[in-house]
Amino acid sequence: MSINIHVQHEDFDLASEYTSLRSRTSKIGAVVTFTGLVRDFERLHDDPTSGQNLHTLTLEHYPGMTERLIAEIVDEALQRWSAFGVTVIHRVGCLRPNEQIVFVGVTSEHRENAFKIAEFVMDYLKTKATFWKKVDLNGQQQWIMAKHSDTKAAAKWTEDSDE
Amino acid sequence: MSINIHVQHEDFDLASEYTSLRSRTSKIGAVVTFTGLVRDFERLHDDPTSGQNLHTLTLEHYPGMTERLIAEIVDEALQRWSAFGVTVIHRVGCLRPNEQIVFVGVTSEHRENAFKIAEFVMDYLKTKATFWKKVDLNGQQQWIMAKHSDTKAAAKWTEDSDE
Amino acid sequence: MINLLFFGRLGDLAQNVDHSIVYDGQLRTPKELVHELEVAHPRLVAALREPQVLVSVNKMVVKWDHPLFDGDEIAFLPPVTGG
Amino acid sequence: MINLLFFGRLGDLAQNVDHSIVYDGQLRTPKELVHELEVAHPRLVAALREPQVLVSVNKMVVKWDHPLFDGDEIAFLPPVTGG
Repeated sequence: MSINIHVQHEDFDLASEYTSLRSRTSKIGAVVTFTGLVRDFERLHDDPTSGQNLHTLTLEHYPGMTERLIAEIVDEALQRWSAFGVTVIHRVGCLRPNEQIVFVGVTSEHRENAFKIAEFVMDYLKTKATFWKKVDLNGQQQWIMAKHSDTKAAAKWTEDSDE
Repeated sequence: MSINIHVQHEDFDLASEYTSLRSRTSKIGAVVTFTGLVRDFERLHDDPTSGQNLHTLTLEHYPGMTERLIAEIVDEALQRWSAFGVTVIHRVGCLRPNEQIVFVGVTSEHRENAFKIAEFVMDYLKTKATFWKKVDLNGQQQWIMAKHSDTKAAAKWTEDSDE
Repeated sequence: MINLLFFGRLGDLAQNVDHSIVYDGQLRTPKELVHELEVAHPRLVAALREPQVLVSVNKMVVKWDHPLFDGDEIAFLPPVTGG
Repeated sequence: MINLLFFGRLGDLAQNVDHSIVYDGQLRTPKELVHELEVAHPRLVAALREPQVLVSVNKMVVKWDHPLFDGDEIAFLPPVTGG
């Protein structure tokens, strides 16, 4: 097992992460990657009509606590499903639309585990890891509110242990 | 919406596919990729103890029918979940361990749809698309049997329409 | 002319089968085609009759009593194993 | 010395708050700390008391009556929005 967790301002390169994940064992049958991008608009609430043009997105985090919480999320995923490698990269600082913001990559023997782990880690990253987003919408700075849909997404893993 | 389906002998490049998928709209918030690799052993049945070393894997398909069936699978996925782009690449011919065999890439506004579509397409590719695998295990050629676990994986999408 | 295609392990068993059949004007079905192969190719026919084998006509999966016409392409498809 | 950290929108509201407090030897809790800020920083305290705000001591989330000791790092955490 190889777990890599990075919280960084620098951008990341999907191809490098993929190559690194693949290289670890010849037993890998499945590689799942999730990449989150900064959209050019932001819905400030769950209201689908509230979208506004986004100029920049600034991510703050709690250094030290964030990395530990991500490690806990990955550990919990690996207690449920087996994998060969998990890489999590989350960017912080000021980002612009279309930039990469978060990466989760998982290698496993069979596809189901890799999909489940990637989805589980993303759901919990959104609801447990100490990141806060501030948006600049046409010059107006505003902290993003937590989304009910994210809380619901994380809750599904506890409601249905078969998932 | 942009759908790309390729059945080809040539290898594919994850980074190119990712760049191409990302480039289509600035509304993309999520990119999910699945890459299947040739493992260096093959379980001929669902028996987990039956693994044998694999020298080569040969994929046969039914040209014309395969592409149409993959397009139907993607269409069915897109009736359930929305996306900006879906790319499916499946290799055929003789492959060696660690080679890439299949790629599914999906872009969407939110992560859940991209994950669902990628997983749905993979489950149905395994059970509906006209590919047949033959393995060379230490010089002995053998056709792979369909796996019960794959049939079960595809069935889950019809049993539970909430998925 | 009717063209026959055999995929996967069916292809190995069908190596000595004529893959083109002159269409004789009579209405035939995939089921009847298989029956006609039985004496010369008993192992192939046993494999074709396994319940998971599907038959397609012109790249569409059909029932075994689907009527065949001149120019049709008949394919015999064992359970698929791609992905 | 006890260090205070305020994240997200709490940071904006806490710009005029002293982020280091001399530890006076008395057992205190995050709840008491917040109470002491109330007169000078009513808007901050109202935000700190919203039910979804969590408090951590030395990077572990704790209850609001968790005892504090010299050298502790107290952080106030609004609902997270990463990913």
